[in-house]
This record gives sequence, structure tokens and C-alpha cells, in this order.
Amino acid sequence: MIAVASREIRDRELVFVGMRLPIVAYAVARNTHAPNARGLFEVGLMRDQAASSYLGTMGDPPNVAGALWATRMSNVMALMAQGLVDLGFIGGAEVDRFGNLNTSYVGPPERPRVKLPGSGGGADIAVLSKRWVTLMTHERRRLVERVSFVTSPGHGDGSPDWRRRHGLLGRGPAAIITTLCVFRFPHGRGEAYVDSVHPGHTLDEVRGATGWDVKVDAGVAETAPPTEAELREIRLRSSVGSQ
Amino acid sequence: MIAVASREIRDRELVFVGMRLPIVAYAVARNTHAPNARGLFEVGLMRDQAASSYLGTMGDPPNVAGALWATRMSNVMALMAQGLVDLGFIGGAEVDRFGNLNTSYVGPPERPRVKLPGSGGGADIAVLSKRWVTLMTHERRRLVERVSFVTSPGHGDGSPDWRRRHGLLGRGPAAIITTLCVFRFPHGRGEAYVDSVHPGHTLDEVRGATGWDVKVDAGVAETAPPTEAELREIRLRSSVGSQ
Amino acid sequence: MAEAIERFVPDGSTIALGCALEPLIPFAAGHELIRQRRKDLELVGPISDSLFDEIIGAGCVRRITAAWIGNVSGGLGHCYRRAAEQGIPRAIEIHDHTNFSISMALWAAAWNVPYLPARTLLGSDILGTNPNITDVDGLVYISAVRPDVTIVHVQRCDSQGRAHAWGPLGISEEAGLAADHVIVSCEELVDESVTLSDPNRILLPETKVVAVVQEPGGAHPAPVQGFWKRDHALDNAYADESRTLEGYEAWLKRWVLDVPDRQAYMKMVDVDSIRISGNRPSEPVNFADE
Amino acid sequence: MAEAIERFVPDGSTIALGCALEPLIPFAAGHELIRQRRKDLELVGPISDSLFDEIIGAGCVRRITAAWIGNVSGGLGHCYRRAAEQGIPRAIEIHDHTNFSISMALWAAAWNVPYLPARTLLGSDILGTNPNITDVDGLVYISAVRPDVTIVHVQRCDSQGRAHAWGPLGISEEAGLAADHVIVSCEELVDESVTLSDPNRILLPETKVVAVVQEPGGAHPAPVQGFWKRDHALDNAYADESRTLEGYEAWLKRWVLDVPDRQAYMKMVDVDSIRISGNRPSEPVNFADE
Repeated sequence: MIAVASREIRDRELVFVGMRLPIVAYAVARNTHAPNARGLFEVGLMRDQAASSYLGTMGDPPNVAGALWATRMSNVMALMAQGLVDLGFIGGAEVDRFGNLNTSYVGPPERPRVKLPGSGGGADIAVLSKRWVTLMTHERRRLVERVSFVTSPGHGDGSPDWRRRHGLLGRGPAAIITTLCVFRFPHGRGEAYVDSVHPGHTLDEVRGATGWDVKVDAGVAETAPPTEAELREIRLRSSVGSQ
Repeated sequence: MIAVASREIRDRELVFVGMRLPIVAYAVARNTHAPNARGLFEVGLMRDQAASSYLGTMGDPPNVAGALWATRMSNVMALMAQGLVDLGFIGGAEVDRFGNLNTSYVGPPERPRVKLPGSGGGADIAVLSKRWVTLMTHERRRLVERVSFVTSPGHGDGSPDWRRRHGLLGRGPAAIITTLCVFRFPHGRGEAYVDSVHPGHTLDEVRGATGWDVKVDAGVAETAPPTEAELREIRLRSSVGSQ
Repeated sequence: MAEAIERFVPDGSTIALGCALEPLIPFAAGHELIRQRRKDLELVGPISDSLFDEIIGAGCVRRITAAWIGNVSGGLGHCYRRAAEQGIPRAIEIHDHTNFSISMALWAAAWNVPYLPARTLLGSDILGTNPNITDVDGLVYISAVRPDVTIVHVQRCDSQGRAHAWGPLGISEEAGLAADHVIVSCEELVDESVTLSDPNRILLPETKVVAVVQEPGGAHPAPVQGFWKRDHALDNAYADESRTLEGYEAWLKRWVLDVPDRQAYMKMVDVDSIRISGNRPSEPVNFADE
Repeated sequence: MAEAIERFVPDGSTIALGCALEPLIPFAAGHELIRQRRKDLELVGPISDSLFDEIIGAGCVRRITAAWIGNVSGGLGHCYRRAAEQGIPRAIEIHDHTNFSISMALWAAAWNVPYLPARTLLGSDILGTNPNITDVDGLVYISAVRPDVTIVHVQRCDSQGRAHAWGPLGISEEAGLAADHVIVSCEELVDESVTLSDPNRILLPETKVVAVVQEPGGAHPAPVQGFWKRDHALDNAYADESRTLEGYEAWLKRWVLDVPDRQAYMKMVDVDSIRISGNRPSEPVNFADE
């Protein structure tokens, strides 16, 4: 999943890196196919190199040492609000087929069944970054028909140009990367389709673990397996208790 | 005039210091009766000591060395917008009997007879500081019945509570200090009256050099002459070409 | 610290904490709030790792005005869940924010305007749950949030409140400027010759600072650049133990209630495993004026 | 500098200059604009001492969006007066601001919102002359100002555009963040090991910087902390000589048009009288991570 996520990062892009897995994905991309990709961290950092050791948070000392800019969050957000962030990563507890994320409430907000941590910078990235990607464990309870609460808007109700009509700056979710497959969104349409299934898994497995009637593209490819270089980078950084 | 201005500064106050004369006035106050007065400079500085040598501008190196805070202007303005600045100094080309200052246009703005430099931070101080003082060479062309353009609002049209009714945060001008006298403003009323005349000058002289029908308070005092200590501080800092 | 909290943080206060996000979180101050049994607090911040969760669990909190409350290692904030889902130990009011919107809310207060406009949150249901954020014609209006007290932990500070903080600053500056009062806890209490040698590094105007407390390790388990790494193990342990109410209460007794002060707390921590011993000095700059 | 202006500042550009107010004013860049005969520029800034006056006198300016234009030593800006009063050498459009309002206009652009509200300017006639500032119900709405290019002069910078500036910063940060492009001129071109040793001191994100020019004395006669005092004498001289059109033209020929570049310019200056030779170093901080 991390290797696949890292491939979403193109060389020279400015990437808004979230917590945990995306931090590793950025490091992998930086040290393989995207040597000139810069990472932006909402804590108030810009980097062009992966941290030298494991990070529990984006604000850990190894992520600060050698930074290109240590500043205020509102300055980092300024770049994103100007449409200068090419790609953002957002974590989520629930995602629906239109790419909307819920990280706030399962059940009614006034009396939630599960109170999730909240947006953090997620809604900011979802609205303002040019495109974004979310990583998720592929479970039926996570990939739902419609999220009960939209914390970070994807393509809303899926209707054409929903984002533009609602004034959202960025183009929205480009992919949902799960432990089983990669969903993508057709240009100008809001509903996710299966683009590739990870090696060792099947489309039926995906259908069974997804809370909506899964759409597939003309041909569903097999996700390219992690390369040696990718695996080396991942091991290097996941060794110490990253989940 | 500088000595008189320095006496407007009370100990422990936060003073928004302008250019030139007020810089000297702050130094005099700091080194005589107001040892704990702090100076705030819109360039982005806070100080609690007078600069060690002559300043052509508030941003000259001696004003930065030993500063308590070197920051952005918008942070300094934040303190003033919160009503935390006790006293501000504003320079002006024209003032009227309601304490309104013009530093923008003499004559119609679209085709001015004289284009003055503009507000700088003047209008900010006039609106936001708790109280403010202006220093002016006492000439008929400078002390006018009504300014043709209000850059920095004093008591507006002089009507009761004009400032409060227009939403201005601070209480407005406390004094107009000229080369001949000190005008003050009665509480809750907007028109300046002569509070004291400088030694060696007369009320008639003031009347003759003022563009409006000068009001006087019950008793017009003589302005206390500069003390030895005040003179020493002034000479120390005016030596090099300050005007 | 006990005296600073006693004097400047009464029950019902609105307090901004953890404003540098993951680093420099004033855990020592938070634990003192709990020990002094503060009530009806409003906590303001972006994401405070587990600190807000701990304070909520202790029943000190009336309202949360924040972007994210959980535990960076574990994810979910279990005390937050219990409070929001079951009112245990007490019900809390939640004003959802994003990192960007809480920053704007504090800048609004710093500049003394009722709100600031922003382009975030469009299309998000948070617009429906936070009464202080509304959208009109494709712009979102974020109401000012003015803390009574902002508490920051920094690397060094002098006795007059001139604080030097380095590394990412998150929303520390706007939170301090927006607050009526600022409490500074610091690793090192230094002479003003150190702080005034670099006025650009002074985080906030001393006129806002009402208390300076030297509290080495005051941010633990959060990291402090140049002083402490993040204590991942301890943070993970809290995530596990706080899963159940009993587990949390045991954790609270051991790490907060039965601990007299931060010095005693640090004696319980494996400081050698997290102490930063290296030196990576900043290149000096010259403030000379002649 | 010639190349940077040539490539990144076409006729008609909106340029922010002098954003640190009295210090660090990029006079060298301004003089290059004049030498290259730029036309129809919009100048954006708070107060730029005499730089804006000089550029206006040279006929390069279409619009002024600033808080104060004159000459700190002399007061009135004589070229500004001639342009505004008589259209000499050409008429200019004036958008009056205050120091606070121009800062807010730039923050609005930095955060990509159409305007920011503020509490300044209430009751001022500037509300009537600047079409981009209006008041409604006791709040003033300041429209965003987005420079095409912001030019800053700093003490040191590396080849990748990581600029270290110290001393008061005025509106440099918001001006740089709001701009599409940033040009940096610096006293010292240093290795990135210097700039990256202190990422907190880096003024702007390198992704905004399109050119870095080493230009010792590039701010003269404005002061540069640690490098140059303000050249009061020269600034006073300009104030006197620019009083008449002839005087200004003579000044312009001598100090700008007949000068090939900044090195030649500095040879005409009594550098010994303004050079700062002392050392007042900032106390280093430790960025170590282990």
C-alpha cells in the first residue's frame, strides 16, 4: 500500500504529507522516482529530503533537522490556499464511493456511536490541494455507500462538477488506495472505479469487502508489486513500531 | 516641544512611537520620569530602552540592537488593535480644532494642490491607540478650521461621542502640542482648548497663529520649561541633523 | 508551575495548549491542571497528541474547540470517545475546527476582528456542527476565538518572558497574541543577554506573558528540538491503557495524581533513551549597529 | 540584478518593494528598474523611504498602492508631488493605504481570500479615495493585493533562495507569500549549510524565489543590520536635490543612469562612514535530533 501510494508522487511536486504511512510514502518516493519532490508539513515545515530515521509524528526532531523552512502553520496553509500544493494525503476512518471522508462522527453528531478524532488538516487538504489520495484498510465498515458525516469532501454527491459548483479550489480525490486495490475517479465524474487489484487478491475479494456496488473500468490491471528499492526504503522506516 | 511631548508618556505605558521627534520624546521620557515605559515601533520592534545613538528612522540599527522583540508589523498592529497601546504619536501637516489630521491631500484628491506623503501608520494609531498626541509647528496654514481631508480621524465633526458612534476603538487625540502651546480636549467633547502656553509666548500670539477661534480653559497656565535632565537627553539625541 | 496554574487559570477558563502541534506540547502544565482539579475548561488547539484526551478524561473540560483530538500513535482518543459518546466522566460540547480554521480563528482574535474569511471547509459537514463557522457564497467565515490563557512550552526563556522557540511553530504565535495572558514553561531559564541577542527569535511580546516556569521535560512525551526526542513507547502505552476507563484511571493515578511535580515525573521516565545529546548549532547572525 | 529584472519584471508588473519599511530597502533593484526604463509599474509597499519617489520621478509608475511616499529625512516626496499635482513626468493613480491595511491586503492575497476585515481606517477619508477599501457596520474590508513580484534585500541567502533576514521585518513575509515570484538580493551569498542550520530564520519558501542576486550595499542608503548604517547624509542630499525637476534629473543621471551597476555605485559612496564593523552575534540554538 505504501509503495503504491509513493507512486502517486511525481518528481518536482509539492506534496502535503500527512501522518504515519504518507510520511513513509513520501520518503520512498523521494529516494526512488521523485528525487526533487518537496514535502510540506502542516506543523510548519518544508523538506526536500526524507528524515534520517523513524518518525512517530511529522514534528519529530529528525523531520526538523535539515528542513528547508520551519515556520507557522498558517504560512504552509497559505501555499495550499493558493493552489500550489500538487498532492495531499488524507487518512480516514470511512470513505464512500464519491471519495468523501469521515473522520468526525459515526452516528448522529449530537450523540455519536463513535467519536473520531476530527479533521486535523484533512478538510483543508481535501478542499485546497490540487489533488489528493487517501489510504485505507479495505473493510466493509470503512468503504461505505455514503459516509454519515462528510469531514473532508471528495466529489460530494457525485454529480458532475459538484466541487466547482460548491467553490472548492482543488480537483479532489485522485485515488483511494486500500490494502486490496486502487480505486480511481474518472475525469469529471465523481464515482470511484477499481483501477487495479493488488497481487494475490481478486476483484471478488474487493467486491466482498466494499460497502457499495463496485464499478470497474474497461480492464482491471494487477497492481505492480513493490520494487526492491521501494521495499528497502519501506523496511528502513517501518521497522520501529509504525502502524 | 519635545520635553512637553515626553511628559505625555506615563511610566509603564506601552507607547506607539512614530518617526523623528517622538523617537526623541520617548528617549527623554524613558530616561527621566518613565523608566518602565516600553516603545512599540510599526517597523516591527518593541524596546524598553532608548537607542544608544541618533536615529534617522525607527529601523536604524541602534534601535534594533537590544530590542525586546523584532517581528512583523502585523504583530505590532495586533497589540494596538486589541487596545493595548496606551499612547501613540502622529505627525501631521494640518490639524483642525477637532483634532483631525491631514497627511494626504491639500486640495481635491483628484488634483491636489499639495500631495502629502500619506497615512503611514498614522490612521492606524488615530483609530486604534487608547489616546494619541500630535506635534506640530504652530502656523496658521497648519492649524486650520477644518482639514480638507481627514487622513487620521480625531473627534470628527466634534459632536458628542462621534468616535464611539463611528466604531473607532481608541479615545482619540489627548493633546496637540505645538511650538507655542498645548491644546487639550475636554472629556466627551471634541473641540481643542488651550491648556498652557509655552514660556516666552502669549495667548494672543497663539490666537494670531491659529486658523480657528481659539477656545481657552478656565485658566491658561504657562507650560513648565524643560528640566535640566530633559534638556540633556534632548541635546544628546538631536545633535545630528534631526528636525 | 503549580503557582502559575493556581494564579492564572481559574475554573471556566478558555485555554490554548499544544499550539506547535506535535512538538513542544505543555504536558506538565496540563497535568497540573488535572492535579488542581480545574473544572469547566474550554480547550483550544489544533492537535495536541494525547494531552487533550488526558484532560478530558479527568473531567476538567466543558468545551473542545480543536481540529483533532486523539493520540497520534494510537489514533482514537478513548477518553474523548467516552465523553462524547457516553458523557463519561462528563458530557462535553464540541466545536469542530480544521488546523487552518483554528489558526484563522486565533488570528481574528489577535487582530480584534469578529471573524476572518477563508476558502477551506467548503462542502464539509463541519459547517453544520460548529456554530462559529458559516459559509456564504463560496467563502467560509470563521469567528474569532480568544483564549484567556495560552500555555506554551519552549526551549529557553528569560525571567521577563522573552521566549525562544525553534522548530515548527504551528499556531503558537497567533494563539499567544490572541490570548489575554501567556504562561511559558521552558527547558532552560536563561539570562536576558541570551534572549535579547536574537530578538527575531522571541516568540511573543513580553507584555502578554504573566508567568515563566522552568520545567525541564515539561513537554514529555512530546519532542523538544535539541533537548528531547518523542517518547513513542510511553505514548503508545497511554493509547493502550486509556482504552478502558479503569485503565485510564490507573494511568492517571500513576502518572499524574500520585506525582507531586514534574521533577518526580521525570524520575519515572527513561530519560536516557530520549535525551538529545548531539549539537547542531544554528549559524549566528550579527545584530551589530556600528 | 540586470538579468533578474530583465527576466522577471516586465512592463506593467505589480511589484512590492521596501517591505521591511526603513531597513533592507532594495534600492539596487529599484535603480535597475529605472535603468531598464520599465513602464506602467504598480508599486506596492508600506513606506519605502525615498525609493518609490525616485522610481516615480523616472516615469516608470502607473499606480501607487502604498501607505506613505516621501522621504524620511526630508518629509515630502517631491517627485511624488510633481506626478500627483502636475502629472510630471506622468500622471499616476493613487490607492491610499495605511501600514496596517497594506499588510492585511497582502495577507488576504497570501491566504487567497478576496479581502480581510480590519478595525483601522474608520472615520478616515481614505475610505473614499481607495476603491479597494470599504466600510460596513464599523468594520473595514480591505481587498487582496497580489504582487506579480516581490523584491526583498536580505543579509544572507543561498543559491536556492533560502533567505536569512534579521531585524524588524515589516510586511516582508506577507508580501513574499502573496507574490507569484520573489527576487532576493543579498549582502552575502552563503552555502546552504548556513541557511539550513536555522530553518526558522528562512524568510520565505524557496518555491516562491525565482532569482537570487548577491548585491553588497544593495539597500544603500537604507540600513542593513550587521552590515550598513543608514546613510543620512545621502538621503538628505536626495531630499534637497529632488526639490526641483532639474535637480532630480541631475541626481538621477549621477546616481542611476550613468552608473552601470551596484559595484560602480558603491564606489561613489563613502562606505567607511556607514560600514558596520562590530559584531553582536545571536546566541546559537541547537537543532540536533539525537
